[in-house]
Amino acid sequence: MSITSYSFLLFAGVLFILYYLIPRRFQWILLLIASYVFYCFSGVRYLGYILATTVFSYIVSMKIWDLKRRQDARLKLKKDEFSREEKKAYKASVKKKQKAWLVAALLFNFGILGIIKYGNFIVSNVGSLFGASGDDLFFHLALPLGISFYTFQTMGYLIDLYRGEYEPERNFFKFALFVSYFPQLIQGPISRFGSLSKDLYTGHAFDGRQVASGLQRMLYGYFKKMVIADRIITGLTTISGDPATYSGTFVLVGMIFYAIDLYMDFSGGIDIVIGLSQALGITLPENFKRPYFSKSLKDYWHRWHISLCNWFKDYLFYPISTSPAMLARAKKMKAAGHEGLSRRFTVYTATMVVWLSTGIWHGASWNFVVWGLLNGFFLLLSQELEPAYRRFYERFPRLEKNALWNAFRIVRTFLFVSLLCMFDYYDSVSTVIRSFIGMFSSFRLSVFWDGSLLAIGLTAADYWILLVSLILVFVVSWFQEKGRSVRSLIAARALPVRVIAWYGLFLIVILFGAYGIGYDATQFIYNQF
Amino acid sequence: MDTLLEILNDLHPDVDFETCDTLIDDEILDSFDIVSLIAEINNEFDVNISAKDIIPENFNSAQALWALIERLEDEE
Amino acid sequence: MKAKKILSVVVVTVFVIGTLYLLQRLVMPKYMDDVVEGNFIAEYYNEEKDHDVIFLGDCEVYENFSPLVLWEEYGINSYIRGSAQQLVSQSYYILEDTLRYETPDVVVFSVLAVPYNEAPRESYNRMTLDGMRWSLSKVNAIRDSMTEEESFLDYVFPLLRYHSRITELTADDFTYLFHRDLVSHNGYYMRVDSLPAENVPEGRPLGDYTIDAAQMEYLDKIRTLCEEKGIQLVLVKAPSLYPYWYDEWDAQITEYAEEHDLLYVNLLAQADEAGLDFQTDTYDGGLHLNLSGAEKLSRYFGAILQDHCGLESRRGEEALEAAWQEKTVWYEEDKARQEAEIAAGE
Amino acid sequence: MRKKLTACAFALTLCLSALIAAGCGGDSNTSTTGAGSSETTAAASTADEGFYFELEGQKLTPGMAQDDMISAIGETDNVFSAPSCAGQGTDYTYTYGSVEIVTVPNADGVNEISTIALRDDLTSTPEGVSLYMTTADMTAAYGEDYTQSGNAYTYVKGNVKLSFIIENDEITSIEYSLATA
Repeated sequence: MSITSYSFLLFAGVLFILYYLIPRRFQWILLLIASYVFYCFSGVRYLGYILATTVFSYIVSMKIWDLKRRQDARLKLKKDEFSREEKKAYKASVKKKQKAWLVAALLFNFGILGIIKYGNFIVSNVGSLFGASGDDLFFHLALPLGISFYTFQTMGYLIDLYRGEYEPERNFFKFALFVSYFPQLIQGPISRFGSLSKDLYTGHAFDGRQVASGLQRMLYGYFKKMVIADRIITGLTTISGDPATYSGTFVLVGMIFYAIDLYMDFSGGIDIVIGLSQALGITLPENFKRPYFSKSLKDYWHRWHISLCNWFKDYLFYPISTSPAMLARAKKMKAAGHEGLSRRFTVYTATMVVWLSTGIWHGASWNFVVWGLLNGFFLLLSQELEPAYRRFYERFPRLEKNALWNAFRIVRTFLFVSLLCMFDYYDSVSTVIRSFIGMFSSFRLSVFWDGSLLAIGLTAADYWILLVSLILVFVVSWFQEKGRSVRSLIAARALPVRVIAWYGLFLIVILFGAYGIGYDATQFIYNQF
Repeated sequence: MDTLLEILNDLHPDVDFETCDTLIDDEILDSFDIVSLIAEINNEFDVNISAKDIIPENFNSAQALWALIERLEDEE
Repeated sequence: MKAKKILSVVVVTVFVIGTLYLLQRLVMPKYMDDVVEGNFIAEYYNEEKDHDVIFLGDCEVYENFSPLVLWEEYGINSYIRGSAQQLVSQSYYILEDTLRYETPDVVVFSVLAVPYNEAPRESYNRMTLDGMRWSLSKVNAIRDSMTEEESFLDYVFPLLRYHSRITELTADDFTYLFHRDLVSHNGYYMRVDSLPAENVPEGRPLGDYTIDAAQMEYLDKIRTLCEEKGIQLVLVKAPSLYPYWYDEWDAQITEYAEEHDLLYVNLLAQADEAGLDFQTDTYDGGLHLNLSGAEKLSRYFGAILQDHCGLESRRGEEALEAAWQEKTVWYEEDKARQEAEIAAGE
Repeated sequence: MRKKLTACAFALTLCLSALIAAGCGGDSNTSTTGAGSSETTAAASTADEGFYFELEGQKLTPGMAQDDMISAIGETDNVFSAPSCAGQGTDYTYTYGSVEIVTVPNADGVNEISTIALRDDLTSTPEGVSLYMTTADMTAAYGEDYTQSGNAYTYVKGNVKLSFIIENDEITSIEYSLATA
């Protein structure tokens, strides 16, 4: 069920009405049922995967908790008998058992994900390593909806539990809701149990302002997705589908269009998901903070797909970089006189592992591997250049506040990020490299006025609609960036203004949305992750 | 505490660590800084700050961080 | 205070519904300049509904029979409820729809679509279904003939289907916002140009000539409904050379007609008797008749209708005479206009 | 645990680096062979894709654009055009001697070949079957892997359907069409 389909709106509408009709203590049960109904729409045969993850993770969470409970009871009982050393040893032994369970869950959940998502990729590549032709080795498994999202969310929960951050959810069905809460299945965000659980399980009374605000957010999301992303994608597929014809300047156009499409599609979808949740009284974490206003790559990764980045930071980057083994090795290097190496060792290793994983998370292909590694590489490079930057700003102290300079940094970062996204846009690494070179070698400015742009499936009207819509999104983002909100500006106005503003946006979506027959129903780019 | 402040000042000479208590909230320390910091602390004080301790409350100010180090030393 | 609130809610609601309605009318195709066939189904509702004969079917009815000739020669007051690629199921529901307004003596159904069984196409569905007034028949017609990509909601709110036309509006869309000009002659689509039939391909052998059971079922539903209402059902095969009409199909239809005691007229087989000349009487090389062909055919078929169905001439009925007087004027006008266009073209 | 995790991470990195090396190697291999080889593979793959018919030494297959067909085998005088009702495109029937080719508009309004039919026994399929041969001739050329419905025997290869109609053990029709239609 696509998020822009009538059936999704009908589904959400029915859920919404029922949600506020039934007693509040049953609301979470309705959400659970709705989530599973939603899941069934994507294919009943996928139900097994999410159920397996839910059941096994539940068992592990109970085991980890049980071990902790017994440990506490025993420590209390033998408070006087245990020496400090004995206590420590006992605690360590319990921890070890907990760890065993956690590792089992890790292997199980990531195992499922790995086989389904990466099996094909690994088999074909290993095959080619041994000289097999590859074709006969392929096996195809369709991706269950949201598997990357729920697997990561569930694993985050188990790791937090292992770290003793909170008590587990003992009600299996409540836990199942945490795993399967349907708006998140579509494309995240990846929530943490601590913040989401309260909202999920406690009932919510109808709050007109929350609901209105949620619906407005959804509408804005539909605007971004249907008017901009789904429109621009026509031109995109033309360019990427035939890189030989659409080379040179078209590569630049495609690169920028793709960056726009990616953001509008993904963040628009997230707006819909967060808005729908808000209308149900549930707060989800923000996933974007106007990433294209970033002044550097590092800044960008603090603003794009935040929930995933945080996941990798909390559960991969820090554990690796602060592991005793890594620290010990760094120490040894320092003792041997390699001060610089010692300082870099932990950060570099962890960064590259994280970015390799982030790349792989995005998809089973070399494009993403290269994309991830390049991101890691450039992040580390700019880290190395940090002192140079600092000296630069010491020399030109006024530049840091200079609007023009900052605009340059923003544009530079945007172009750089768009460039990296080409690995996602084109189907193979070699095409990316070839297109990239062609962008400079056969650049023709005339493409912009000789009508070539009208040959990629977008009409003049499309370009006007895109231009106006992008200006609208830009203005809204600009206000947000300045800490203000267009929404509250509208809310402060008289009723006719409010009606015209929101109804106007609704009409824009209805009239200018690229939906229905004649437009291919496009799937979320992030759906299949 | 002085050693800690020294480490912090090495990292960001431009920040007044004695008074600042929004090191994380204001994004003064990023993840790279935190990891270098943990490595340095591990060197100087011989305590292991593990991933689960990396939460804003522990890293927002030098005092908080010092309290964490003392607590971890105590546990050792 | 409360009154003010209620007032503002009312005003906002009216404003929203009003603008949506206007926009919907604006973006819906007008079918005036070309593809006038899109207006046929809706035009019926403006008629005085007192017909003796109703024709049902696709272009094989609306391009081949002229109700004016039937009136002038035989005093038969008829109307063609035809539309482009009208599916058999759609014919059935249009019959249901028609029966909400009147009960004719005779229903003439063109059988080509029964064995031909073309896949539904969105553009044709729209032409046939958008023109229907809302009723249970329309709902069922939509549900039965929708393609997989279509959705029911798009019929309820055509704005959702046609929204993308907002960037392609023409003057016609504003001119015909609230009305349409008459385009048919009691459902007949007049063409005066001519193109001789040449190179018409023979039918290729088929693996299986059996008519699809689901198609026959709808034919049977049409028959049953007519029977219930005391309407005589007449089946016809129009004299179109293409698509090819297989003898095997003809045999099955003939058998069905005999079984249910219906009149089945294969006008293709009787084209010579009707005096049709495929060098001059068709405008598209043998697919459809032009005016000259349609008038010949109507004269021929009218006699059959009169003989077999015992229809009495209604010439002389004052109201009818007056109505047809008006229709004749428009008929001649249309004919003259088209002839002038052709002359100008040459 | 930490130690193990680190070790795992390293192992993972190593494995993946190896894979990258392997993958990139493979990649560069294909790219060095260049455009020449890719063309041959493209030709081979169309032949692989499904049945085709040969006329005047040119391959014709359902789904081919009408314009491509005409530029390949030339015009013919024997054309029948059948405009659909209400201006929804035109079907064309081209007759080239013993062969009848029908083109219909696709979703984008471009005419494509929908069927290729053999009208007499003066021509045969590339596999050597022509009208009025027997069932045995057909199976000898195409095997037993057909589906039967009524008198029609249908073979599917790639996206092309090849149908024979056999009456009294005599092939009366040979027709190529798209398997999806």
